[in-house]
Amino acid sequence: MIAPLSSFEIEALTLSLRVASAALLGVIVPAAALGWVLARKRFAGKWLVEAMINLPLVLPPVVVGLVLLTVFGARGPVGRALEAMFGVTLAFHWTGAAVAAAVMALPLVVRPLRLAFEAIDPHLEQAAATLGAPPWQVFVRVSLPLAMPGLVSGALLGFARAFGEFGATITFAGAISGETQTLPVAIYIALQRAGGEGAAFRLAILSIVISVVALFVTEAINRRLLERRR
Amino acid sequence: MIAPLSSFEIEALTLSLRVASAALLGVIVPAAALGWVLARKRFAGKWLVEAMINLPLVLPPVVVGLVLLTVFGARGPVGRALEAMFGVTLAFHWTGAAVAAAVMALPLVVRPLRLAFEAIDPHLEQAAATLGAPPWQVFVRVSLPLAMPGLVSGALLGFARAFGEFGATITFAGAISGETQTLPVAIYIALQRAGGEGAAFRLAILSIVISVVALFVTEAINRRLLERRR
Amino acid sequence: MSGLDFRVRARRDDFELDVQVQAASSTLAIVGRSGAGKTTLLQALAGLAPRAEVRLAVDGRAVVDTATRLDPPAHARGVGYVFQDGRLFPHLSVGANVAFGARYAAAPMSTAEALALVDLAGFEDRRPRSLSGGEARRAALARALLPRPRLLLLDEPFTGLDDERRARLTGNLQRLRDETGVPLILVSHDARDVEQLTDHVVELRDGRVV
Amino acid sequence: MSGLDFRVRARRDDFELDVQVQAASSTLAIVGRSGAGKTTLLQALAGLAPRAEVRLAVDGRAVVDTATRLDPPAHARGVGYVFQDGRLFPHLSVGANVAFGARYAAAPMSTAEALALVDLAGFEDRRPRSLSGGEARRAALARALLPRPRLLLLDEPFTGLDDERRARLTGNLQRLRDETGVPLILVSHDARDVEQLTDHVVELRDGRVV
Amino acid sequence: AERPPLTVFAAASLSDALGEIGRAWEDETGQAVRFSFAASGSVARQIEAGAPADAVVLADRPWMDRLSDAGRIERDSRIDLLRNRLVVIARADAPDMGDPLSALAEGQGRVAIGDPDSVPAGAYAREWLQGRGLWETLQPRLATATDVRAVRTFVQRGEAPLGIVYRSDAEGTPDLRVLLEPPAAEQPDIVYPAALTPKGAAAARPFLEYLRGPRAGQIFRAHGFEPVAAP
Ligand SMILES: Nc1ncnc2c1ncn2[C@@H]1O[C@H](COP(=O)(O)OP(=O)(O)OP(=O)(O)O)[C@@H](O)[C@H]1O
Ligand SMILES: Nc1ncnc2c1ncn2[C@@H]1O[C@H](COP(=O)(O)OP(=O)(O)OP(=O)(O)O)[C@@H](O)[C@H]1O
Ligand code: MOO
Ligand SMILES: [Mg+2]
Ligand SMILES: [Mg+2]
Repeated sequence: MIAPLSSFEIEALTLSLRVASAALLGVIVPAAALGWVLARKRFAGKWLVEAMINLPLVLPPVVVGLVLLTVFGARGPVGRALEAMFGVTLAFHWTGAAVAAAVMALPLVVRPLRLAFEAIDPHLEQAAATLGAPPWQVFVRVSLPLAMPGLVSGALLGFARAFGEFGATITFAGAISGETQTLPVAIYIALQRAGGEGAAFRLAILSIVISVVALFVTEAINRRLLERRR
Repeated sequence: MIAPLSSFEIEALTLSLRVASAALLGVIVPAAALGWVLARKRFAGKWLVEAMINLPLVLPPVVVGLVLLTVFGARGPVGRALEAMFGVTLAFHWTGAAVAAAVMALPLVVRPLRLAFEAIDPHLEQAAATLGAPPWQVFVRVSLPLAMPGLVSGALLGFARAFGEFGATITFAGAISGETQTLPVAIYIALQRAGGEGAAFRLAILSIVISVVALFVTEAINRRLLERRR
Repeated sequence: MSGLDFRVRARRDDFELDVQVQAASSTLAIVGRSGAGKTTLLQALAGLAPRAEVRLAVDGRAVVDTATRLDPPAHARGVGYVFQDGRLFPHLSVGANVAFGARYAAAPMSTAEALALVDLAGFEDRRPRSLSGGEARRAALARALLPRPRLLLLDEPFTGLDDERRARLTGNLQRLRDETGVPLILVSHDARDVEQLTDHVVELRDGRVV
Repeated sequence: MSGLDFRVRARRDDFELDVQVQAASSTLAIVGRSGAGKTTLLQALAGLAPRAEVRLAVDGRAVVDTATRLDPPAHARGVGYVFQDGRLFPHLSVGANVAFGARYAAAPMSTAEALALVDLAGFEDRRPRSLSGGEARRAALARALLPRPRLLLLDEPFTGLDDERRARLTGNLQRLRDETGVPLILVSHDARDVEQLTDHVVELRDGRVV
Repeated sequence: AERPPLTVFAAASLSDALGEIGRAWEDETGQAVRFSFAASGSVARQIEAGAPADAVVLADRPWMDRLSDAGRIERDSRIDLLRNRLVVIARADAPDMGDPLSALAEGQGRVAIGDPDSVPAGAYAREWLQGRGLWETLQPRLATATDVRAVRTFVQRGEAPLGIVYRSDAEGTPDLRVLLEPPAAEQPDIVYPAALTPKGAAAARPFLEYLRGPRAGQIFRAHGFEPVAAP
């Protein structure tokens, strides 16, 4: 059990880290914007935006993968455009796994951010305005820093979900060893083999270790943020 | 597409609603307690508690289902005890689907609650104490109402996840029609059939409708909560 | 044996408070410059400063003595506190704020009674956010008065009020004090309030009595 | 042509404000009982009351006239505001709070300069939460002074301060006013401050000038 | 007296055929049958963990061997129920190619197959490709999936021009067509085993017999399976 990692395991691990990090990076800025808009604005299609964001949570991941395939696949409208314009292919590519993970993670990143923005005392933003800060600066210098705990929470949930995602990934990106075979996919595959329990167990432990590390990091950041305000 | 629902579809839908509601009900009180403890207390095993709560997010759902099967199954230690003492069987029973959904939803319910508790001005709790309220009363009359937006957010995420859960459910509770074949499980099985896309599509639409309803309800509650404070 | 007798030692990072007061009177004023430690002192007395060393006797009865483990938590001290910064509960109406302590008190006032004392009759259904600065401060005062605490700590309860209303409030408080004999400790910068409500003045500077 | 000239109409649910002032002086005091509408007036002038009707001219120059669409948002009005309730940014140090407006101002003071004006030299690295009530209020005053606004609104900036410090602060503010000629509107209940800092007094009652 | 319902755990690819057979059985006997479908590996683990099944049908032998070794099935009840065949599929609008695999080996694009280590159909596809001497060439161009459903989807959506699945998986999908069915000599020995669990040893025996009967055989065949004749 404490045997060194096989090259296959290392491959799955680094791929998973890459996929989850890319997903989180890609998702965090739009999520912050969405969280802010949902917390502060009222507009006609708000419920639709909310519904779109949360769909990946309600639908089985396999269905999300199918939708992605229909839209971003080689014959899908967006997929075709991406291919033609940038020569980018998502399906069977680690970037595709990252897109799937990002979509699945999005609702989990947006919610805590929205909650954090809603909790901000609007008086503080008013104070910033009377000091001359235009709205964008108020957002960057006051709202966003005050929403930091939400950002951290959202990032943790999002990273964890991206790291653990499996249903949408296999459907959209396949299970190609070294390219799209993330840790969870590898675990699933091992479990489908009679006698694959040992391998699955080792991979699961790897997942757990990563998640514990991510937790530690977030806890440390969180504690700092809270202490600053006390 | 607008044909009336078949009895099979109605069965899957009501079962899913029952499972998700039971999961949410079962999870909400422990989640509030955990959220509060994690927000307010420092103790030795805190990281372990955090790690346990978040594991279902990081591990592939199938693994979570297997763990549940090992522990709560008819041959598992807890499963055997439950059976012997209370005559309760979880595995392959709708209650088992609810347990699986609850476990998967837990991290999503705890986080926003924790965030909301952390955002409460401790001065308000101090004020309640000087008015004679013992800690439990402070929690019920001040902390919890102030954390309401977090509770609502957590409940929404948790319900959605519970409603959409599939990997852990099919592994722990099986896919027994009318007993454990929830909407997502039915979608999965429909997709396994050659030519099952149409059926899967109808079921997916059903899922989406439910999630939109859930969103509307939460939005309405949320707006009320926020307006009260303005 | 009437009077207030306390010794408080507390730290807030760099700031150190060490205060001993023995007063025959049970109404006491604390004065002192901004940052002298007045709020820190009240918090320790109310049980809100976890690591403070506190000994407190009111009218001869020991209420707190952290050295002997007589250290009731804030909610069990029967010490009322009007905070310098209001702290109304944002999720409750003004009426519910004021009535908050009723169920823990032996003989609370009615909400209407408490609101009348601070000139806020009819404000029951208002939201805290809709109050003006002075109204909020008065509501906080009513909230602290309602449970009839056995010791009342007032941290600048009358700031931001016009002279006329200020006089009315101190008058009301004076009457309450005379009727019920509730001991009180008042932090204020206004000589008139201090004179009218208290018999003994303690000045703090840099955390010590001068 | 020096002076303050404004007309403000604003509603807050049941409360209605309708105030017209023409003062030859550019330093003005607003007095009035708690709840008279003083804060509501300042908020409308600062651009923080979305649906208010406001006309404001400072020294003959029109700053706001909502009727003609001259309605710059709060950040573009150049109107500084010391809020009745502090509102320091909890995530920034005292120094960063005070320096917040520097980058939007044409000729801001240095942080040290602003802190010195309110007797808080050396407080740069402190966290807002660690300040006493009076210290926080002074820091908020320094923060509003630093960008040298073209109009300064002060909502009870000196409450809770001892007489000595109060005198020092009003003195500093008086000097600043005399040197820079910054127009200011002061809400206060203290006759001394009002007299020392302003030339014209307006009394509000129930949202109207009396 | 009404007999209590039977519970059958089966590989997901059988859901259509078994569903139909179940209804036929109910019509004939009045006894209800409930199914629970999942991937073969999952079904086998569920049986190990004490699932309340009366009978099991899996898509490959090793898992059934394991259940047998563990004593979770009635050994004497085990039968080979069905056979299946590999086919090469493409989209319905794909042009004919003489030998699609050779054409592919020279051209470009991917071949979708099940993951050979975990999906039985994938393992058989590898076996067949190795026999044809194409495995080495095609390996970098494989689109591996974790179940047959995904293989089908990849072909349907045009992600991979070709896929290798069981004939039963190609049946009933109008947007796919079979380009090639390798000759019997090249076909691997694909078998679906079935067995009774100790719980169902008595009660479910007639149903297992029924699965081997003419009515069931007809339905299985309609879905692309080949019933194995009773010995
Ligand atoms: N974390 C800290 N680090 C350093 N000094 C602190 C800290 N917390 C509080 N202090 C200082 O303790 C002193 C006493 O604060 P306290 O709130 O008791 O003053 P106060 O007498 O109530 O003043 P005010 O009249 O302004 O409310 C202040 O000078 C404050 O700056
Ligand atoms: N939502 C509301 N509904 C009813 N009345 C309101 C609402 N919001 C504000 N008011 C009232 O408007 C009045 C003016 O408030 P404002 O804050 O301007 O008073 P103020 O003169 O600044 O008083 P203070 O000196 O106490 O700060 C107050 O009586 C307040 O209760
Ligand atoms: O439910 Mo899943 O999240 O990937 O199977
Ligand atoms: Mg103080
Ligand atoms: Mg006011």
